[in-house]
Amino acid sequence: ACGDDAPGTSAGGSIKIGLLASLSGTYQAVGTEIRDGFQLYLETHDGKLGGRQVDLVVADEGNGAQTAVPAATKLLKQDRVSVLTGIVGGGSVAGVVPLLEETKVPLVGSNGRPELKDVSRVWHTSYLSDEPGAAIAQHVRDNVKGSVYAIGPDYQGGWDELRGFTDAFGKIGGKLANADGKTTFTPFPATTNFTPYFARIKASGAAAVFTFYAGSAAVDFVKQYAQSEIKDIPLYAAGFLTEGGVLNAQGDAARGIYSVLNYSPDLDNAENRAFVAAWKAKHDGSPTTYALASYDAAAVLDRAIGAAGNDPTPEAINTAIGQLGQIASPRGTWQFSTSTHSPVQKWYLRQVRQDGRALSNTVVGDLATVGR
Amino acid sequence: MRHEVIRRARGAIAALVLAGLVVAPWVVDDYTTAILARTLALALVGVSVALLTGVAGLPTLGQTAPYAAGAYACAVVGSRVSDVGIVQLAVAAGAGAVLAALTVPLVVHARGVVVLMITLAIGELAVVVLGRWRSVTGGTDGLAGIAAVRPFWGLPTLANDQSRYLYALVVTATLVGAVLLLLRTRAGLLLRAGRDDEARLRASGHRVPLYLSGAHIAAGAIAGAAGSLLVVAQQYISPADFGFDTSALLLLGVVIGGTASVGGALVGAALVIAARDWLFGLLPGHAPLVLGLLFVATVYLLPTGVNRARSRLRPPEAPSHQPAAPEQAAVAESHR
Amino acid sequence: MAVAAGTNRIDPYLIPALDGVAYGLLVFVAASGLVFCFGVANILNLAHGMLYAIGGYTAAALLDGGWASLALALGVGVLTAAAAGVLLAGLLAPVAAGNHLGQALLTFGVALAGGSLLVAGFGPDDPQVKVPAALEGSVVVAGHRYAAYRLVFIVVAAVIAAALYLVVRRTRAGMLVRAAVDDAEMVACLGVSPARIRAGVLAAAGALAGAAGVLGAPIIGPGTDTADTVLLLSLVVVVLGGLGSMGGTLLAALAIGEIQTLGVALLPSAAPFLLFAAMAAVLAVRARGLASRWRTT
Amino acid sequence: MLSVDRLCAGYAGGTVLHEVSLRVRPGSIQAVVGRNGAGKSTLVHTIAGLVRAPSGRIEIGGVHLAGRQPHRIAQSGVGLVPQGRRVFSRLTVAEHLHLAAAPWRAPTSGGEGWTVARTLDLLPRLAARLRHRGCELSGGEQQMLAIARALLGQPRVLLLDEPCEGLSPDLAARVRELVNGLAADGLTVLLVEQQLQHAIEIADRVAVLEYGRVVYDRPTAEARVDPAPLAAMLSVAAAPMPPPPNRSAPRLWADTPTSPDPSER
Amino acid sequence: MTGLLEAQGVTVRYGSLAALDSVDLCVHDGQRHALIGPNGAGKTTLLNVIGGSTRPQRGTVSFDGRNVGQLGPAARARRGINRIHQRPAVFPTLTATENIVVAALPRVIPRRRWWPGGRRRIAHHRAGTLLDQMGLADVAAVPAGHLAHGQRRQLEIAMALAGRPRLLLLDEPAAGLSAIEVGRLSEVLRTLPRAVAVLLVEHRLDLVYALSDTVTVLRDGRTLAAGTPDEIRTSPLVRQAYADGVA
Ligand SMILES: Nc1ncnc2c1ncn2[C@@H]1O[C@H](COP(=O)(O)OP(=O)(O)OP(=O)(O)O)[C@@H](O)[C@H]1O
Ligand SMILES: Nc1ncnc2c1ncn2[C@@H]1O[C@H](COP(=O)(O)OP(=O)(O)OP(=O)(O)O)[C@@H](O)[C@H]1O
Ligand SMILES: [Mg+2]
Ligand SMILES: [Mg+2]
Repeated sequence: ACGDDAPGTSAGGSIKIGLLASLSGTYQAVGTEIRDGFQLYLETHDGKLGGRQVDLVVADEGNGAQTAVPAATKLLKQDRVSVLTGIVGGGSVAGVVPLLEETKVPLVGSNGRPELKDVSRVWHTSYLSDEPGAAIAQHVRDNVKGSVYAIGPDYQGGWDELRGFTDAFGKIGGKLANADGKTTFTPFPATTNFTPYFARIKASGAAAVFTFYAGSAAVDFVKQYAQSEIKDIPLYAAGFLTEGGVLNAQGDAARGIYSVLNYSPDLDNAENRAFVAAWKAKHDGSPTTYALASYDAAAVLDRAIGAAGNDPTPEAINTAIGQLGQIASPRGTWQFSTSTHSPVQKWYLRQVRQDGRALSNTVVGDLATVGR
Repeated sequence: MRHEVIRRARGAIAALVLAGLVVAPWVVDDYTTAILARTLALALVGVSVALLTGVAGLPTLGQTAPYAAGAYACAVVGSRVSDVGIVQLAVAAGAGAVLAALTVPLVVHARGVVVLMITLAIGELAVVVLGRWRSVTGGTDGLAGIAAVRPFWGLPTLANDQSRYLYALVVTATLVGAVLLLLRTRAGLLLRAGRDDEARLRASGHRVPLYLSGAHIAAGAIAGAAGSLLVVAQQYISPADFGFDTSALLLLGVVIGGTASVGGALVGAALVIAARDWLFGLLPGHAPLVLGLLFVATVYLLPTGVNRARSRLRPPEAPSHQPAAPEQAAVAESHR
Repeated sequence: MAVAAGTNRIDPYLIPALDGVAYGLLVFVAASGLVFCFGVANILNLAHGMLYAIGGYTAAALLDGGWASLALALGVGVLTAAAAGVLLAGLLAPVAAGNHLGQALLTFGVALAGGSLLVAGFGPDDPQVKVPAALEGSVVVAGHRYAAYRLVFIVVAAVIAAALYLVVRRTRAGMLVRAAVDDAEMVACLGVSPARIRAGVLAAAGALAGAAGVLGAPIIGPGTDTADTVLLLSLVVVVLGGLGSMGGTLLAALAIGEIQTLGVALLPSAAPFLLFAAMAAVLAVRARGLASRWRTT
Repeated sequence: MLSVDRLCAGYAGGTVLHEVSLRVRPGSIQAVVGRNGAGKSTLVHTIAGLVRAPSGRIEIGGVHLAGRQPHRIAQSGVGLVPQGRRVFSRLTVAEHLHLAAAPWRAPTSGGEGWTVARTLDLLPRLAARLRHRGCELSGGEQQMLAIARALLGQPRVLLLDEPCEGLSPDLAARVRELVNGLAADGLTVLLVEQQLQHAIEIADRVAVLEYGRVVYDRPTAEARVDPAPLAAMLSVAAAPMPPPPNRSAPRLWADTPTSPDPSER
Repeated sequence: MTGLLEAQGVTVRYGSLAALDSVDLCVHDGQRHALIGPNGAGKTTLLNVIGGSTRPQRGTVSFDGRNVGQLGPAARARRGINRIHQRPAVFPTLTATENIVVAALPRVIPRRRWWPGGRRRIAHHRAGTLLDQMGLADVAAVPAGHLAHGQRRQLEIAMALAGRPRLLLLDEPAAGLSAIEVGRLSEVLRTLPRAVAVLLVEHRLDLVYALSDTVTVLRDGRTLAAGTPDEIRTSPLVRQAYADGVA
């Protein structure tokens, strides 16, 4: 009902950008990475995107939609930002989308990406949940002699991640070891004790395991796996199983795990060297894919706002994003898919190995380039 | 007479608040209006929680179940059958009532903290079902793109925050008024009596389980109606809206409002929920800390509301010759 | 292997069954603080999970894989958590004894605030917990490899259960605590300060939770939502166990352990429902039983 | 010994006691009678510290007690037998006794201290119920337990709020003898009693409380000589009063055949 | 003729202890039946069995010719068995008036069923008269939890009367009442309609002898004697029972 000035852009050629991420609760680790990634880009580009001073408004996504929606409402309806970015949970994104429709503001998400009917205003610099699995399927097929056991957490993310693998794996003639040929899903986040599942895996006689977990569940899974009777069965995972802080908590238990991801700190290209250097200058430890995605979101906005002309309205920015084409990034160049508005990018096979004192995810090979 | 004064003051405050709520959408910005609308829905659930916890003496963490039932029923009806608010409201209330009726056998015989745990289980199970019944609920990512409602046949749809808020306000006010009237009748008296001393109520010939079942179903209906308000206010619902933390916050809000008073519960629940939503936007990363400190503070600021020993989940053991209430008997068991 | 599994149906369920026992006992240990605080002394302490987390983070900070560090962590964890308990008792002073909802409000607030302070202090990532190497490995049970550390809890739980039972039933202190539940004023008229009793109770409960936190860290490790997980499990155990009966509580804990492991192994499709469905059913049936004993109309 | 001076007390609802003053000499029994709701229990509770006293003094052996915590007051030697028993429902009789027993507290009254054994052979019925929990006792048994609990605390001042309620006549008589004997041992007793006869039977002074005010406070000797005013005040038939108590030799264990017929007393 | 209430061979055991050992009791219409005995004799337990809150291991209870053994307290109350408890049981947060209204409601038949609040008005009227009778008029608006011990007992008696009982179970109604209130109580009991039968448990024997027409003496869960007040008063057996009750 109040001030109808053009949202976001204000006199001093500055632009208002809203960042929504879990800064408290279960996903705090990821949320902070996402915030830091975006801020790192701003700091390394003297606070400007597309030549405009950025006024970054941060809000807390909390544990999911029930807190994300009101926070997003504040960003969109009170602060009237002209772009929204961040958002950890797919559910949160789903909850925010109606608001985007209502306020006609684009979202450049840097993590969660649910199934969406209409993506006209939704862009993601991360990936579609089913892509990691699809990317690693061929490699597993080639290198595993025997059937593979698929297990994952029982929520949308888990379903998608594992569907990605099982579909692709099945297409190329791979066989699942699961009793009924269907993926085993464990209650999430309730499951803290995985040993009963390990017993089933043992019984199934699988030659390898493919899984996806993140956060505490990932720690529990890996530590218990290493102590269980199937500790010698090779473990393949969507990268998040050993990504970021969890790797430290897992310690030696994680040694040797294979994971597929769109990024690894030891990638050898100019952007990445710059990015990692800048990151290490500010934070201890290496950057994660979460931070990278957010960093790229900033990069995307940098170019889009620049291209949107001297009145970068939300609409203008949205159209500009659609015309960016190739984007150079620490993960290697990628571009937005025209159908899904998420990256068409290359995926890497990584293994947890000793690197100096610490363990780290070392790239051991390139996998397919995925994206529709 | 002191009580008289207090009652008058309460009445005046209530009137002021109501007036404030009516004019709110024209003085505050869209964000606040939207938040208020959403808060009204949750406050209405708070009322149903108070009805059970404070009046009937069945402390509950499970009102999110009928709340969810109402919300999803409303969403389904809204997208497949009718966009008329009254219809959706009726369906939602019905769904809530049915769910409550189904869970009656679980709760009527239990008391105190046992009810708390049973209802908690019911709530959690509801969330699990919502997450997995994807064909209807859209799974853990929830249902989006629900069509805007029109309050009544022939009226325009509620397109903006103001109208949605006013709709929520009218519905809430009506239902709360109905509850207040209900409590003035014999029903309210008997419920309070049952909470005081159930065995005595039986000894004078009352069918206590019957009353409790009635209260439980009524509360379910209210929660269901609140569910449809949430759909209107938020145009998106997901299992996360009905999780444990929601029911916990509602219960605490009701406690702050003074369990036995419906008005208090309304305000308490509204304050707690609003505080949470507001803090997550305002103090990214520190919301839980501040919220926690606020809770601690209220205990000291509202001694009358909170510190009444009445709201105990485990009443002192009855004297030898009154039959012990189930839970006390449970204690007795454990002490054999 | 598939054949082997085929020939022997029980075999794949052996480890889950054993693990159910170990896990159940771990849950009992984690809950013991609340068993005493709520079950026996009737003080509803929703900050129990936070007290446990204090222990957990202490372990993460101090453990370096040596036995000495384990002892040190245990000492520090117990003391800190006990101190936190006393602090809680101080905060609880204005809340009437037996006013559970008031207690819930305050302790939940403390839990929220304390929890986020812990995370702020130790960072959002789950820290690493290094137990002594001897416990790190795994032992072979009936031809299956099994995490050694989990077996430790069979001992710990037995000790705690016995100690609790003796203290509550046999000692004057235990009697005072129980008496204060019935009628705090009359306890005061016997010359004992109810406030003191309350402080003592919460200190003890804190100590138990702290110890559990340190010992449980390698399995239910410290993290952003450890507190909630532990609190929920503990509440379930305490209430299911019949509020304060040590035997009942142990049984409840074991039942939960088996449900979470053997139950999951037997019917995985029902896994997400098992725990709460079972709890609701048991509680409701028991309530109905008691109700019919004193005969509702 | 126990002196209450211009004591006012009450509840949120309003003041109940208005400037109540009493003075109880060591080794004497002060009876307090009055209609239901007159404020007798409130007086007892205020002395015990369970009800706050906004104004007035409460002294025991010259020590000012008003405003102290109940447990402090108890520690300074005040024992309470509350109205309505208030035994601990979850504790067994044995546990009650174990809890109440304070052997370390020197027997402050002249006689030997109270031990569990001594209380049990005073109230033999309890001995047969040691394993029962408080909530499993009959009304009278609970009353006995409440008395035993108070005695075991080795009190110097004993507050009895209708200690004979629910006791069979003979047992009631025995309890009165007991109280009489305790006074002989030097204990200071404040006895709230409904039946005037019984009060007079053992008390040295009797006070009448009416709407929270002391309207009568005289030695029982006077009442025996001329019961009329007292009887009128309580609107009971002025029955012949019992003889003065014989304090010299407490007849605690002398078995007195008493009959269930009061008209024979 | 058969009695209004017939209890036969009622046995209640708590572990080894027999609180009641095959006790028979018969109360006729309009009878004033007293139940006395030393402490722990089983009086209250017997009332509990009749009232339905304790289920006997053996024995039958029939009321008005029908076996009520399977019914709970509420059902029996609706059939006309009302009681007061040895320890006054009232609704602490309800005012004295409301307490009586609640107790009266189950047996109120409104003249015009469809009239809203009809029952309530009748019950209120009944409450007013009862409060006057029991001399509680000036605390009518006080929450029962704020009443003095004796006042609560009076209130519960009023509640029991409000339920229009056909059999009134009184567990030590005079305990803790001051002389005046005892007088008032006996007046109320004396003026009860003859249709109402009373089963009175009391230690104030003067009252028992004054009010009852039949007396049953219990001891250690057994019926020791039964008869008219005069027989009991002079029976040495009873005397002995009480004396032993002490030792
Ligand atoms: N907790 C309370 N809150 C408010 N008022 C109370 C409370 N307890 C007692 N009163 C009031 O104080 C007055 C005195 O009560 P008290 O119990 O002292 O009377 P009493 O002389 O002991 O009566 P009785 O002989 O029946 O025990 C009564 O009018 C009662 O209504
Ligand atoms: N729930 C119970 N568990 C165990 N024993 C009990 C229980 N209830 C009563 N008793 C025992 O049964 C006996 C009879 O109790 P009851 O209350 O009927 O006695 P009473 O005649 O009412 O005595 P009083 O005159 O003291 O009230 C008592 O010895 C008591 O200890
Ligand atoms: Mg009194
Ligand atoms: Mg009795």
